Amino acid sequence: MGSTIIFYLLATLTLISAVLAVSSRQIFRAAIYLLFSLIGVAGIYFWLQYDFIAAVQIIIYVGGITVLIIFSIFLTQQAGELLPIQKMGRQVFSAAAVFCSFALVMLQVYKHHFTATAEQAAAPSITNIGNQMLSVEEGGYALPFEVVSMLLLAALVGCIVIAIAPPGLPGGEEKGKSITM
Amino acid sequence: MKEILLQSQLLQVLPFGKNLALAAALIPLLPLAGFLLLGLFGRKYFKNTSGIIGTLLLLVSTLLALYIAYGYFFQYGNVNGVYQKLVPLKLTWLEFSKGLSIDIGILLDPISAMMLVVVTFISLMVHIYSLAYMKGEERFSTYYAFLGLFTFSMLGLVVASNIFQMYIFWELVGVSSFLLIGYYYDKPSAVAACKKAFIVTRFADLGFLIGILILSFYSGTLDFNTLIATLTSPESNELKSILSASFLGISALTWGLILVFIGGAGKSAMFPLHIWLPDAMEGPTPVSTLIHAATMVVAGVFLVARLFPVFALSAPAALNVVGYVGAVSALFAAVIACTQTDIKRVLAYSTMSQIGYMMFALGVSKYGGEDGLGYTASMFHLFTHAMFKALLFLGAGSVIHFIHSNEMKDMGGLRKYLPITHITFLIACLAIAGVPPFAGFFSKEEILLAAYQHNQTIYWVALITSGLTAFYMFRLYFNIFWSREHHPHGEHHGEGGFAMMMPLVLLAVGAAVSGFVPFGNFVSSDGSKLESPFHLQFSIAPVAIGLVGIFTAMWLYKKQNNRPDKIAASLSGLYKAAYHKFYIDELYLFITKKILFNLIGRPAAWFDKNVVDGLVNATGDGTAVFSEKIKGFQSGKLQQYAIYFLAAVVGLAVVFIYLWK
Amino acid sequence: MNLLSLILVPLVTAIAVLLMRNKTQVRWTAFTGAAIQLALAVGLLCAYRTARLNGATEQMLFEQQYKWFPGWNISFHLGVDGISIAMILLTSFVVIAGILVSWNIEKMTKEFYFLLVLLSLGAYGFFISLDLFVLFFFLEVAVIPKYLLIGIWGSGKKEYAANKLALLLMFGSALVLVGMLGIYFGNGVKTFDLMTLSKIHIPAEVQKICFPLLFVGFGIFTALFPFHTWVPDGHSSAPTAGSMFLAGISMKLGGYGCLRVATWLMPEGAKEYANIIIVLAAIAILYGAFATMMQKDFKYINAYSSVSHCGFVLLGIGMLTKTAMVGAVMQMVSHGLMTALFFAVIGMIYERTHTRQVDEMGGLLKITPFISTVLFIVGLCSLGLPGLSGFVAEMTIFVGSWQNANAFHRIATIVACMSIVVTAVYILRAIGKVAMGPLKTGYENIKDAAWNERLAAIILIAGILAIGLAPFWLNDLVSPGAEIIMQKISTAK
Amino acid sequence: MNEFLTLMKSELVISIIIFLLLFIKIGKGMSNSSLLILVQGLLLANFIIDFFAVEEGVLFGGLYKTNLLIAYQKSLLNLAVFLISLLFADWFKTTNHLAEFFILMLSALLGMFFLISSGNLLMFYLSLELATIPVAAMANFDLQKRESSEAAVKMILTSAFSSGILLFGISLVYGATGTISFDLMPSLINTSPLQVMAFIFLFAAFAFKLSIVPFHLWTADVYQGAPMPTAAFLSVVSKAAFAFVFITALYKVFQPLHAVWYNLIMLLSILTMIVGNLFALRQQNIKRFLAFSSIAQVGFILVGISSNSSAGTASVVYFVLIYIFSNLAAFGVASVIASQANKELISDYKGLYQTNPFISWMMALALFSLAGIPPTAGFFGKLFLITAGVEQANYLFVLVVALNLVVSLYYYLKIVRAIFMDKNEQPIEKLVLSFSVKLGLIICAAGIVLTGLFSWIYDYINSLS
Amino acid sequence: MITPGLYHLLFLSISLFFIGVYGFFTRRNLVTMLMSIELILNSVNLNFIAFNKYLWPNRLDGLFFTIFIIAIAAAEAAVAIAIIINLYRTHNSIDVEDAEQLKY
Repeated sequence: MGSTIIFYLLATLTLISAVLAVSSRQIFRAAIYLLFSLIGVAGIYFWLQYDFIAAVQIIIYVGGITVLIIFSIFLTQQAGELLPIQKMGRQVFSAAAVFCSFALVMLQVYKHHFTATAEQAAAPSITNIGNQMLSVEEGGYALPFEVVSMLLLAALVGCIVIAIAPPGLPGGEEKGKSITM
Repeated sequence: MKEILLQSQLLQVLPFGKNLALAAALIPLLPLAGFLLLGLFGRKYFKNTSGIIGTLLLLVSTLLALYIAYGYFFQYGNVNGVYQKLVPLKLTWLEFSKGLSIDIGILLDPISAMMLVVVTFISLMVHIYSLAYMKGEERFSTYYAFLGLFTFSMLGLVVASNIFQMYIFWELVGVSSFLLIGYYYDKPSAVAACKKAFIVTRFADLGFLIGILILSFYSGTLDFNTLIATLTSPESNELKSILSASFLGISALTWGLILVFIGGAGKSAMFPLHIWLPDAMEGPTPVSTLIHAATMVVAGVFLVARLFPVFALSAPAALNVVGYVGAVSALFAAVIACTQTDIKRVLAYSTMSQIGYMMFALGVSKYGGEDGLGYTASMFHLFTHAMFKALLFLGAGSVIHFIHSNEMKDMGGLRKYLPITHITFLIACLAIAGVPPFAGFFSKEEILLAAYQHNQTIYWVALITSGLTAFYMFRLYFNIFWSREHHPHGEHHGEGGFAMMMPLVLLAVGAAVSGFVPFGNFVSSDGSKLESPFHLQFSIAPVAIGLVGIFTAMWLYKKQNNRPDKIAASLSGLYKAAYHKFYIDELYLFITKKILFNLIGRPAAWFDKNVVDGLVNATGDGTAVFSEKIKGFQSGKLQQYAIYFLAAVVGLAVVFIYLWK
Repeated sequence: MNLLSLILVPLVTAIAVLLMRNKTQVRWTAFTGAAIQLALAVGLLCAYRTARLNGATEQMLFEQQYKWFPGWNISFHLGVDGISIAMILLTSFVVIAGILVSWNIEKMTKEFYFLLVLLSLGAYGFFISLDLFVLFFFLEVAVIPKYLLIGIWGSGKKEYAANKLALLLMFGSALVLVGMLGIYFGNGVKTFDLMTLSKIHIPAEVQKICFPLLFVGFGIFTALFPFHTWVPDGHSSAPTAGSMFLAGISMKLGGYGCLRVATWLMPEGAKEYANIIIVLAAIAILYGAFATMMQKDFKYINAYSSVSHCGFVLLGIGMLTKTAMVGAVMQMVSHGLMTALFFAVIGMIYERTHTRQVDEMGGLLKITPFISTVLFIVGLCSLGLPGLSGFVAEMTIFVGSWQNANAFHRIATIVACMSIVVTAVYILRAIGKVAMGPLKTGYENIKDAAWNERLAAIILIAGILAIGLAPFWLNDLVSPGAEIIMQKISTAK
Repeated sequence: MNEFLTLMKSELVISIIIFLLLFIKIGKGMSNSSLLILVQGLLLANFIIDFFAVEEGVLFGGLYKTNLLIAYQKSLLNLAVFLISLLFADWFKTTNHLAEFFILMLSALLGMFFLISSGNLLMFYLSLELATIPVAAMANFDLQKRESSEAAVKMILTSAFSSGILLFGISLVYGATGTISFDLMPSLINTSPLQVMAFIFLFAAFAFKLSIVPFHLWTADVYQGAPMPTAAFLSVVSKAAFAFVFITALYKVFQPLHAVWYNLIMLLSILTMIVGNLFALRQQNIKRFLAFSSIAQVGFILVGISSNSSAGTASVVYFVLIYIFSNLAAFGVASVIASQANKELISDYKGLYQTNPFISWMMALALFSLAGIPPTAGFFGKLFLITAGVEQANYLFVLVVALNLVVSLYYYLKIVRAIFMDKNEQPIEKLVLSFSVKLGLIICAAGIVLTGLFSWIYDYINSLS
Repeated sequence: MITPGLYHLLFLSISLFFIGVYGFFTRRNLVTMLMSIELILNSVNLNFIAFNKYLWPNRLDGLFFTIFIIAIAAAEAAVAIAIIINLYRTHNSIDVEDAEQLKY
């Protein structure tokens, strides 16, 4: 019963923060609401006893991405300025589209009879995860790991080139300085 | 080449006399050679000698024609008293299907032998005459080349052994006529005239062509001999089927023959397809002599004569049409001829009228024996007419050569200046008026007799026409040679020398004596001998009426007076109508210009430009407009793209989950 | 006789043209190539006749088959019968004349000749291929050269015309493509090979769909009403040689395709739709003739008259009798030569008078006797004068058409016959205005044809006369092919 | 270990080149032109090496698969990248970030290799991202240009959105089947509504990458704004890779849903062709024009894909090969003009032939090939796509496809017309072509002409598939 | 109160998904759009975990998927932010409606 209440609390937190995150007119607050929503999701992972994922969620999302977003807000936004409001038509239309899609998806999900496996459950323990992550055998995830690392490398290179302002643009470096890594 | 042709069985030569085949083939081929030689190289190499070359070649042709005709009529043509239809040479030119092929061949029978002589002789006369008449012309060699082409085509036409061959040469004759009428191509009137001649005859040829298609389809052949044989033997299946097939209640045979006759009527300038003939006088006068008096215009008569057995035996209705059209044309043209002032036009209408005579002579004739008198008469008249009409035209040529005008009002009193012309012209006039003993008398007599025996209506028309003929011919004669006195101005250059006079004299002899030829011995509807009877009492009426015409003309025109004007005024309506050729030209002009051009041509062009093209352009424009209309989807708005994305996903999901399983 | 040489010679010529350094070399290279090709075509004719005389009985001679995309059952299959040889001869005549007539092109000479040769390559390939795919390939090869020829060297509304032509022809080939695929999948064997296809029976329901697709598709190339609208604009905007190739060769691709592909392979379809074809053809013939009568631009006159004349081709095919079919082929050859010559003459006149309006010309016979004489000859050929090729072809079609003994065919035939009068009207009108009449001022100093123009005209006239004076050889050449097609039709339900 | 070396050879070589470039960049650095030559050499070597010791096999317990066809497909992509390095030399020489550009491009290429070889949905997703995110960064490489950043933003955000949709679909598939392995999925997938829906979510992501209408909206904007080589990379390499994997996914993994996807593809292929054509008709900017033209081309690829047979695979691969040559030649010419004359409008091309005949012919050849006009290879490519696709279709479908060919001809001719026919007072001046551009164009031209005529190329592909 | 199960979690994740989608559709600021993307990805993660937990606990596929999605999300966010910052430099704004130059 207690866990049930916790679930509902977490769910409510997540959803309400999410709604606020996409509707607040103050961008900084929106970022904070996003943070709460992400924490709510992490809580749900905990609740589901997927501790590792919950930790990853907090470290990467809360600690990484949100901070990144907040930084970018600082870089690009004059503080205190309210976000512009979207045209009413667009809002209504989007809401309608979203609602219809939501209805369709929910309908299909609820109508669908999910089957569950009868096999023995594998524990989402750190050991298991670690072993599988680096295994090249059946069920191992070494290759995806490599791919992601390449992706991160590429993203890094891309970010550096793009985010370091070229000369001649606002915020750019002094003329003549070449950009190296 | 010849070997190959023989091998492939395309070429057939009668076992009977290779020489004959060669000679017969050479008759048309020599003028053709002249055409090619002069046409290709004349301007460069034979600038002055082309006339001589052409004339010499034709002389050879003429001699060969005489040789052939002599041989045919007196040696091998007549077997057991019946003249045979010989085909000494035949080349399969184009085979459509088994049995149905265009053959280029030579058919010798009495009429083609006769025509060979007439055509080559008249052509030779014209060639000689032109040596002087056309001297100094810029395109002298071209002229002779065209003459050669025409002679070739005409000869090919008369010896045709195959109805399609006839059509081929028929067209070639038409085009040579076109070229010769348009000889003075920088004169707009000549250009108009040659176009008119070609188009009108072409229109008529359409009938000929469809007629050929009908006849050939049912008879299964294009060969004249076979065609006539199948369509005249009452028990043949072909005849039965062509008689049973009908359209608008008229049998296919009758249709076919009438259509063929339309072709003939066009070429022979029968009413109402005659409108090109007077205009064709724009050509040089010798050309008019050759083409529009003596040879080409009788092609229609020849065509009907060629198919006469079929007309007479199997489709009398079609023959009736021929008769009435001929009669109407004869009278109609004679009336107009009385009012014209251009001497060549008078002669042209006279030609039309005389050809009408020949036509109705065929029309009233029956096949075989005594009843076939009309056929013989028609051919006889064709023969004599060629002589005296050629003479008339050449005489008129001399006059025009002298006067440099075609108009009667510029002439008068020329008998002193042109004595030979005067005499020969008079002979010709007497001949055409039917005054004995000149040639026209005999042939006309036979025609009138035939008409009298078989169709009284036509007979009376013919009689009236006969009187009118005498009248307008002598009107012409008196206006040229008598009437007012001539006051020549400028230099004086005689009658044009030997080259021009010799043909006149030769033709005058012909016009004078050719009537004495016992024509029925040679030419008759069934090939056997026909004794042409001579009824003295019968010929009183025509001769009398002819004399009345002559004296009326004399009274009116021998001396300058105002009587003609008075009469013209009193008959003003009729006179005006006749003077304007009964407005037939205007009617045609209305039909072509107003109806064809405005009601068909213009809408067709409009339709093409606006509807057909318009549709294509509209497709293009419509696509462009549509493309412009939907450009809003690519709005550049990121979020809109995302919305479309989601909408598409959900939409497709709905479609494939619920609608399109 | 190796048929590949018919493709290789133009190919080599095209490449050689590209490699030449100056314009003179380019011209002579192209001319040499065309001359060799002409010799080859004549040699092919001789070889074919010899083979036949020696008793060769196969339908197609000199067959060659190479592997080409075996995965799709495609093969580079070549072979000729009399009909193809007739078309090849036509092509070689027109090509050499076209090259000669273009001797004075100064603008981008190399490209011009390259495209001309490429166009001829397409045509040759088309006529000798016995595989639908290869046929289609060559059909489309010829499209773009036409577009560029008109667009770059043309005159008047050239871009519009070039576009229209390219798009309509592509539309045609799109239909052909669909029909072709329909046959491919409908025949049960999945083959494009014409010889194989001719031996098996394509199901009737497939024929009912594919025949109109193929016939209309090819028909567009040969100015099938109402898809003829590219013809007037395209022809009149093209440069002289372009018009010659277009009307002389390109339009024949369509006719040949209608006959060889649509009618031969799908006799039941042909029977089903013959009446519609006849109606359309008859309309095209008469309507084209009347539309011509209203034209003032010399090139438009000939272009519209091409619509009318090509109507005869379709009429001949639609009549479904052997004679009419032979006539249709003859008309293709004849019209090809004649219209090429006509355009050549128009081009010569245009180069001298710088106008194409017939009203602005006059009396040219006086100063340019050669050109005017050629104009007369070609005009007379156009209106069907015996002794010239047009007559032979048209008469064969008429006689063949008349063999259908019912009112419908009769009326169509008569309608077609009527056009010969209208043709006479517009041809004489044009000739009368251009060559005859008093000489218009301003033209006193123009010169008669140069050697290249004379040679071109003489070559084409020789072709016209060869058919007009001695049609039997062409008849012999074409008849067996038509006979085979007819056999298939007569055995079809 | 030996197994890894041979089977993953392509990926390893690319990785090595990436790291090499990274070291060069971190180290002393090189001048642009020498670096470019080095890269071209490396890519050529890569292209050649890839032909040797090709083997089939499976690694990482089924996560990585390769076979002859896949190897061939990778070679095609290698070829395309090599050609890009040749053709866009003008642009490469002016950029400040040449090494980075190639690092990103090769990373994306690596992603595509993994994509083609991927054996489960996770690998598929990851390599898809690897193939996308660097390209988004590449789109921004004209750093000073407004259009470039706009293009990059549009690209990264829309592709993130589409990834979201994709992931959502994947999660539903996972939930319904309990597996993400391509080998196991076919037996577990059925046509229950949820799975159909999940499939359509997945499909949308493919459609997004392949620019299938109506998921194509980003394409033109990105192509127009991005630097030329990026646009070329997107339109050729990226499309090719996704087309290959699309085929694998449809033919192998989602075979149980054939009835659904066949109709879906038929519908969308017509829509794609029509919309692509209609938009291409009215474009003024050459890059945007090429974007819509490539959308229309994708419509044709879909026709081939719809065949659900090995012939379909073969014809798609074959078409892609031809498409690489044709489209890259077109982009290459456009790039030369854009870099040297700074002109991107079609109207600027008027009179080009007068001053630059060589590139004019190249452009014409490329456009004719794109339009499917013989004797260029495009004719064969398109024809085989259609032939493969229509086997089970109805005449109407084929007719619509064929008519679209006509419409597409119209706009390709528009450019030809501008180049060859239209008059221009001030045509683009005579341009200097560097050796590499010339070489690239000549390779493309040879490919355009010969790929079609040499039928063994197709036969070889056919034997692989 | 019903004990939460798979469907509750799915309701939660799908709601979160469409909240994110709604945000993506309506937020004009590019950074907030990016935030919406993060919501979407989170909802997917939740999906995977829920399926893994309730239906297919025998293997950890869903879990690994989630881990990798998180990693990718980080990379994507980084690149996106870099691009947005560059856009800010060129446009001096990060309003999505200012980046509508490329169209039609």
